[in-house]
Amino acid sequence: MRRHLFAAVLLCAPAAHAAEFTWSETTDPQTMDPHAVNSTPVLGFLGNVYEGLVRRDEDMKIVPALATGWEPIGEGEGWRFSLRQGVKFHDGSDFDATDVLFSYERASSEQADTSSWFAPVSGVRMVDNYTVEIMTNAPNPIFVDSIANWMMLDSGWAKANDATRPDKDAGNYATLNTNGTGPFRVTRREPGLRTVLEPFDGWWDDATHNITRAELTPIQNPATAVAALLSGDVDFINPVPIQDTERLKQNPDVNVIQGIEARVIMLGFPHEAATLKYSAETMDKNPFADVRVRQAVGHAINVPAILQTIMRGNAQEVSQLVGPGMRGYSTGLAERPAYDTDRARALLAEAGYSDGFSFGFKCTNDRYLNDESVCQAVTGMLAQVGLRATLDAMPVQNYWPELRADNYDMYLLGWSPGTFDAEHPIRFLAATPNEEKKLGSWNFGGYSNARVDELLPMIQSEIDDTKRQGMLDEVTAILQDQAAYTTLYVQPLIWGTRANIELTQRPDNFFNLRWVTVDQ
Amino acid sequence: MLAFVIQRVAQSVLVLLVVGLVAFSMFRFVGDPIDNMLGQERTQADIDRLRTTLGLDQPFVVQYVKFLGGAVQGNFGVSYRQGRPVSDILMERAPATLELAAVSGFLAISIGIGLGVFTAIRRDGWAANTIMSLSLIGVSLPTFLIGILLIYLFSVELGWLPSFGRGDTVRIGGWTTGFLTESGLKALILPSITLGLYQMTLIMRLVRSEMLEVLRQDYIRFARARGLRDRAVNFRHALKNTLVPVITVTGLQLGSIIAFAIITETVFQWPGVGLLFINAIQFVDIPVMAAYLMLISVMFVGINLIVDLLYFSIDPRLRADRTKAH
Amino acid sequence: MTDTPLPPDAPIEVKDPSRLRLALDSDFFYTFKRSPVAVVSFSVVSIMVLAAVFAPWIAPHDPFNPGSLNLMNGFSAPMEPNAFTGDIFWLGTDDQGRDVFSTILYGMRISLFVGAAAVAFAMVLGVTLGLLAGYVGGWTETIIMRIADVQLTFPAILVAMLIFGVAKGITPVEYRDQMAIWVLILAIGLSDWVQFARVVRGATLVEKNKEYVQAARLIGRTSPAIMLRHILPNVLSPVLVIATISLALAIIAEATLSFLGVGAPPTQPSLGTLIRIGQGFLFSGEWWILLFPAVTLLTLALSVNLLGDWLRDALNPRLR
Amino acid sequence: MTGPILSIRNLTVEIPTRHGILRPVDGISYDIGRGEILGIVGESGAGKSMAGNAVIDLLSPPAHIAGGEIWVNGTRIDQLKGDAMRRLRGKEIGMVFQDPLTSLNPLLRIGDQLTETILAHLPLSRAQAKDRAIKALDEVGIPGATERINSYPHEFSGGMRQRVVIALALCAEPSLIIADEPTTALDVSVQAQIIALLKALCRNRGTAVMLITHDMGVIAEAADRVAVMYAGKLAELGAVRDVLGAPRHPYTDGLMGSTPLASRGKARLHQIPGAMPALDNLPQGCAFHPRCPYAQSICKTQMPTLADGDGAACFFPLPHTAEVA
Repeated sequence: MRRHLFAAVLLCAPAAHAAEFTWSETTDPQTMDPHAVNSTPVLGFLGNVYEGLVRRDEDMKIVPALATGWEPIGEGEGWRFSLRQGVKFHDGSDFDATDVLFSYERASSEQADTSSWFAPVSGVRMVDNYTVEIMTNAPNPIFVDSIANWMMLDSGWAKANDATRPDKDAGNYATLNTNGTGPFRVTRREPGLRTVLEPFDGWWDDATHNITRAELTPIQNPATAVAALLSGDVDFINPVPIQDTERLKQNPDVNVIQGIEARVIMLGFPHEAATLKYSAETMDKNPFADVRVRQAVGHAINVPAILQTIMRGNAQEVSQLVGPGMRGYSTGLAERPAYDTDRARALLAEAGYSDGFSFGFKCTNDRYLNDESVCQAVTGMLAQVGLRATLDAMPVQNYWPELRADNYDMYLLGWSPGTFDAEHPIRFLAATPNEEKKLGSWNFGGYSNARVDELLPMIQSEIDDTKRQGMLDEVTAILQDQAAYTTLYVQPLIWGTRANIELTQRPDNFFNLRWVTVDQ
Repeated sequence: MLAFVIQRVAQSVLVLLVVGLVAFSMFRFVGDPIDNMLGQERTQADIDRLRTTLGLDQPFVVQYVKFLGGAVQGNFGVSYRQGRPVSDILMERAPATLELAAVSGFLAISIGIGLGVFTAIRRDGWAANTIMSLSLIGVSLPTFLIGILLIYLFSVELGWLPSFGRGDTVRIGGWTTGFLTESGLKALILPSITLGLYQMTLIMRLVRSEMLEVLRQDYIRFARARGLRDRAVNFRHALKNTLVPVITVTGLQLGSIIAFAIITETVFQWPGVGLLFINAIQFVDIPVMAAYLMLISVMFVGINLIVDLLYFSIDPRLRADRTKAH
Repeated sequence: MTDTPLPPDAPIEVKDPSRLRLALDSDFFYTFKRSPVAVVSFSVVSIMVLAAVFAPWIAPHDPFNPGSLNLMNGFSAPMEPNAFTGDIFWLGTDDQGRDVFSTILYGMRISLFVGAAAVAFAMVLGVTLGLLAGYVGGWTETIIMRIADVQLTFPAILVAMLIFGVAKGITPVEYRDQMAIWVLILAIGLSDWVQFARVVRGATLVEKNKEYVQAARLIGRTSPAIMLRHILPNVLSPVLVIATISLALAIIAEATLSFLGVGAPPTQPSLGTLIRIGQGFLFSGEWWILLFPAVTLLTLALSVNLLGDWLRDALNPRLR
Repeated sequence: MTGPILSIRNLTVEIPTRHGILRPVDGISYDIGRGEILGIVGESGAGKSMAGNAVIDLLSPPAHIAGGEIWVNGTRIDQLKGDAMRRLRGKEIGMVFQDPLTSLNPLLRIGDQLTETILAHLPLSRAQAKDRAIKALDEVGIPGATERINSYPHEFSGGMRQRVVIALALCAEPSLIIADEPTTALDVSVQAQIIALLKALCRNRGTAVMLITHDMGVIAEAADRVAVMYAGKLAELGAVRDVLGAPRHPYTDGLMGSTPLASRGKARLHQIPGAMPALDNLPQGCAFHPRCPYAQSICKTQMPTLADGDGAACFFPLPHTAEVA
C-alpha cells in the first residue's frame, strides 16, 4: 500500500514546478558590460539581464520593452519614445529618462564598441521624466530596429561604482557586476568558468519561465559538450556539431532544435588587385577581375552536395548577401547559379584561361561551422574545372590581418547582419570603402559600383517600404550579375536540449531564458 | 648547502629572463589581438586608438622592458579578453590545475612505483608481462583520445561520472578546492587518470629497470645470504636504493604534468591555467600567455630545486662531501 | 707477406666469415629469435613502414589530390555501397569522401616521416650537446644544462604553436604546406633533445674518468676524436633505447598537435589529424573514421614501444 | 655434536645454455668439521664460488643443483625450499663476500643492518639486539663500536668494512661460514689481519669455515685442510701440510710451483702451460691431461676418480717412482 501512496503523491505535484537549468556554449561572454563588446555571445547573454527601449519577440519583430510606444517626429527628423513607468533596476532604483540619456552618452562614447549604432543620431533630448526624443540627421526608417540591443544602465549605479564609461583596457565594476532591469540577476560570475543567474522578482513583465536558478558553463570541445548533454550534466548545448544531429535525433531523452542562422557564408574576390599573389603561373593580370571567371567559380561549386554531406542537409542555399526571413530579402532573386562544370569551363575558356590557373585560397578553421571542411570541398570542386586552389586554413585571429593586408587570391567570409536588414551587408561589404563615411569597412576585395553607392543612402532614408524594397532588389540584381561575391549557404542553427526542456530559438542566436520551461 | 641553493636560484632567475624574452619575441607572430577585442562594426580609427592605449605600437624592446618591470612587482598587466588583471585570473585558475596535477602526480607516483617494484620482483611472471604490455597502451594513445574515450564510457554510457568541469568547489581564503565536495571528487577522477596515465607508465618503467639493476648488487645478495625476509630485502634494501635515481626523473616528470595539463583541461573543460592558456592563444591574449609561461617556468625551476635538495637528503654519501656542487 | 709492422691505426684486414653470418648467430640475434614479442613487434613495424613507403602503389585512391575526391562519397560505411555513388570502400570514407584506408596509408607516411625525422633531429642535437656538456664540463656544461631547463619549460605543444606562428608569418603561402611538415619536425625535435642530452651527459661523465679515455688522451687524440670514436660508442645503447621510445612519443605528439589545430595541413592529413577529425564523429555514429586510424596508431606505437623495450633489455649487457 | 658441520656428497651444479649443459660443479664431496677451516683453491672459473653458492642456495638461475646431497649439522638442506631455506641462511650458514665496497647497503647505518639480521633470527628485543651488534663489532676489532654503530658504510676503510661484513655474517651465530674470496679485494697488510680474525673466530666459536680463494698463500696461512678444484672436479683433497708440502696431483704440484713460498727460497717459478679448458668443451678423460707433463694414454680416455677421503684424482699420483718420470 505504501508504495502506491508514494506514487500518487508524486503524480499530483504541479507539472512544471520550479527548476534549476544549466546550459553551455563554446565561448564564454567576455564581459558583463553591455556597451563594452558588440558580439553575439555577450549581447545574447546580457539580453537576459539588461533591457533596451525595444526588444525582439519570438519572430524577430520589434515590440515595446522599456518604451511603451514611439512615433516619428515631423518629416523623420527623429523619433519620440514614451517610457514605461514603475520599472525598477535590480538594486531597486527607478528607471526614467535620465537613465536613457546616460545610457546614450555611455553607449555612443569613444570607449564603447556599440558607438557605430549611433552614427545616424544627432542628439537625444529629455522632454519629461518619461519621454525622450532621439533626433537623427536624416530620416531613418530602420533606426528603431537598429537599437534593439542598446541596453539601459542605471546612471546612479554607474556613477557610484565609477563605471560611467566601458573600460576595455583594465576593466571596471561593470565588467564583473550587473544592475539591469531584465528578468534575471547575475548572482555569481567566474569568467571562463561559470555565470549564475537567478530570477528578479521585481521585473515589470510577467515571467512565463519556471527557472529558479540558471547556470552557463562554457565547453570548448564539441565532443565533450555532446557528452555532457547525453549524460544529463547540462540541459542545453549551443551549438550541436552538425555531424551529431542525426544521432541525437534518435536519442529519446534529447531534443534537437534546428533553424537557420542569419549568417551568410560566401567567397570573396580581389576585385581591385592588379595581379594574383599566390599563382604558380606568373601572370601579369588578375583573372578574378573578369566577371566571367567569377561566374565560372559560381557554376563550379556544387552547393547542394556540400549541404548534403558536410552540412548533413542542415543548411539552406542562398543567392544574396542576406538569408530569407531577413527584412529586405529579394524574394524574386532567390536563384543561385546552377552547378554546371561545362558552363564553368566554357566561361574560363571565353575569358582566356582554357587550361585554368593556380591561386591562393584563404580560409578560417575555427570561425564558422565546418569552415575548414567546406573550404576543402570547394578546393576539390574548383580543381575539377582547372581552378587549382592552394588552401590555407588558419585560426581566425591570424585570418583578419591577412585579409586586411590583401594576402589572398580568394577568401571565405561569413556575415550576419546586425540589424537583420538587407541594408546592413550592403553598407559593410558592397559599398566602396570610405573611411570617413564608415562605409565598406569589410569590403576587403574593394568591390566598387557607382549605382550601388548612389542607391545606398537612398535606401537608408527611404520611409516607404515598397520603394525601399525596389531599390534593394536593384542592388541585389547588380551584385548577382557582377558576381561580386559567390554566396553559398545560410548557416544552420542547431541547439540540443534534454527532452524535458522547452525553449524558443531565434535566427539571431540570442538565447532568452524567459521563454524556457523545465518540466520535472 | 646554502651556496648551492643560492647558485641555483641565481641560475633560475636567468632562466626566467630568457623564457620571458623568447616568449615575448614569438608573441608578435601569433596574431593580432585587436581584432578579437572589437566587434564587427569597428572602424580603423577604433583599431588605432586601442593599439596605442594597449601600447602595442611601441617598439618591441620597450614592450618587453615594460612587461618585465611589471612582472617583477607581480603585475602582469591586464588580460585583453577579460579586461581584468592577469595576476587575479591566474590566482583564480591556479588551484584547479595544481589540484589536478597533485592528484594525477600522486596517482602516477604511487601506482607507478608500486607496479614498477612488482614487475621488477616478479620479472618473468605472466602478471608482470601483461602489466608491462597494458601499460604501454598508456604511452601509445594520444592523451586527448584517452580522455574522450573515458568520457564516452563513464559519463555517456555508464553515467557514473561527470563528463566535464570541476564540480562544486569550496573557497578557503584565496584557494578554491574540489576535495571537500562529492561532485568535486567525482569530477577529479577521469581527468586525473587521463593526465596521470602517461606519467605513471614512464615512472613504472623507470622504477622497474632501476630496481632490476639494484637487485643484482652484492649487498642484496648479502642481505639474502643473511636470511632476511623477501619483504625486507625488496623494500628496505632494494627500494630505497632504487628511489635515489628515480627521484630526479620523477621530479622532471611532474613538471611535464603541468605542461600536459593543457590537453586534459581542454578535453575535460577543466578550469585551470592550461585551458586559460589555450583560450589566450586563440584570443591572442598576450599578457595571459606571457604570465602563464612565467608561472610554468617558476614551477619548473622550483621543482628542479626541490628535486636536487631531496637528492641530498636521501643519499648520505652526498651529505658527507657537502662541497660537491651538483 | 712482408712483415713490416702495420701502422697502428690501419684497419686490420682479417679474413673472417661473412659479416652477415657473424651477425646472424651473435647473441643479439639469438635473443631476438627467442623472444616472441620482439619478432612480432619488429614484423608489425616493418610491415607498416613498407605499407607507408609504398602507399601510392598500394592505396586504391589518392586522398591527397583534392581533384580526385567526390564529396558525395562522404560518410559511406565500410564495405557498404555509398547511397549516392554506389562506390564501395573497405574501411569507409571520412567527411571529405576520402577513402579511410588510403588516407591511413598516406597519413602513416607523414606520421612516420615526422616522427623519425623529429627523433633524428633531437638525437643529433641532444647527443652532441650531451657529449659537449659531459666532456668539457665547467661553464659549457652549466650553460647547456640551463638551456635544457629553459627548453623543459616549453612543452612540445607550446613550442609547436609558437614556431607555427613564426613560420606562418614568414613563409609565402605556396610553400606553406611543405613548411608545415618541417615546422612539426622542428617543434617535436626541439622539445625532445633534452632527454638525449641528459642521458648522454650522465654517461659521458662516467666514461670520461675511465682509463681508456685517459689513454686516448695520452696518445694525443684530439678531444672531438675522443668524444666521437671513444665515448660515443659506449654511450650509444641508452641513446638507442630512448630513440625507439621517443619515436612512439613523437608520433603521438604529432597527433596531439593536430588536435590543437597545429598539426599537418588539412589537405594532407597525418594519422594524428585523421584521429582528430574522427574524434568529432565519436557520437555521431560514423565510428569508422575514428576507430581504424586510432587502432593503426595504437598498433604502430605499441609495436615501436615493445621493440624499444626489448632493445633496451637486449642491449643492456648487465640485464641479460 | 661430533659429526661434520657440513658434508657434501657428489654435488653437481648444472647451467643449461644454448651451447649445451655446463657443469661448473661435477660430483664433488667433502666434509668440514667443527672449528675447521677447509680451503677451496683453484684457478678462477674452476667452480669454487659455484660450490659455495650451491650450499647456501644462492645460485642465480639458470644455474641449479642437479644432483648430490648437502648436509649441515646432520640435516639435509639441498631439498629445502622457500622459507625453510631462508631461515637457515644467516642462522646456520653465514656468508662473507669478496668486495667490502659493494657488500654493504650504502644507504643504511651498519647498526641497522646488524640489528636487522639479529632480529630476523633471534627472539630478542631491539635493545638486546643492539648490544649484541655492538659486541659483534668489538669481536671483529672495530674500535669505538658504540659510536661507530650509527655511521654509514662509506665512513669506513676497506679493511674495516670487511670486518663489518664478517660481523654481519656471524651475528646470528651460524655454525658454518662460507667465505668467498674474502681477502682478494684487500691489500696485503689488511689481508693478514682478516685471516687472523677468521682463524681466531673459528677457534673461539668452533665455527666451520669454507674458505674459497685462488691465493695459495692464504690457504697456507689459514686453512687446516684444502681441496683443489679443476674444471668443476676435485683434483686433490687433504691436510694443508700434506697437499702443500707433498702435492700428489700434478695440477697441485704445478700450482705450488708457481707460488712464491718462503720455504722455496729463490727456486725459479715455473708456469703450467696452456689454460683451463672452457666448460663447454672439456677434454676427454682427465680434464687436466692436455697440460699434464705426465699424461699417459689412459688419462686421455678415462676419468680418474677421487677415492672418498683424502687423496688425489690421478692415475699416476706423485711422488713418482723412476719408471713413470
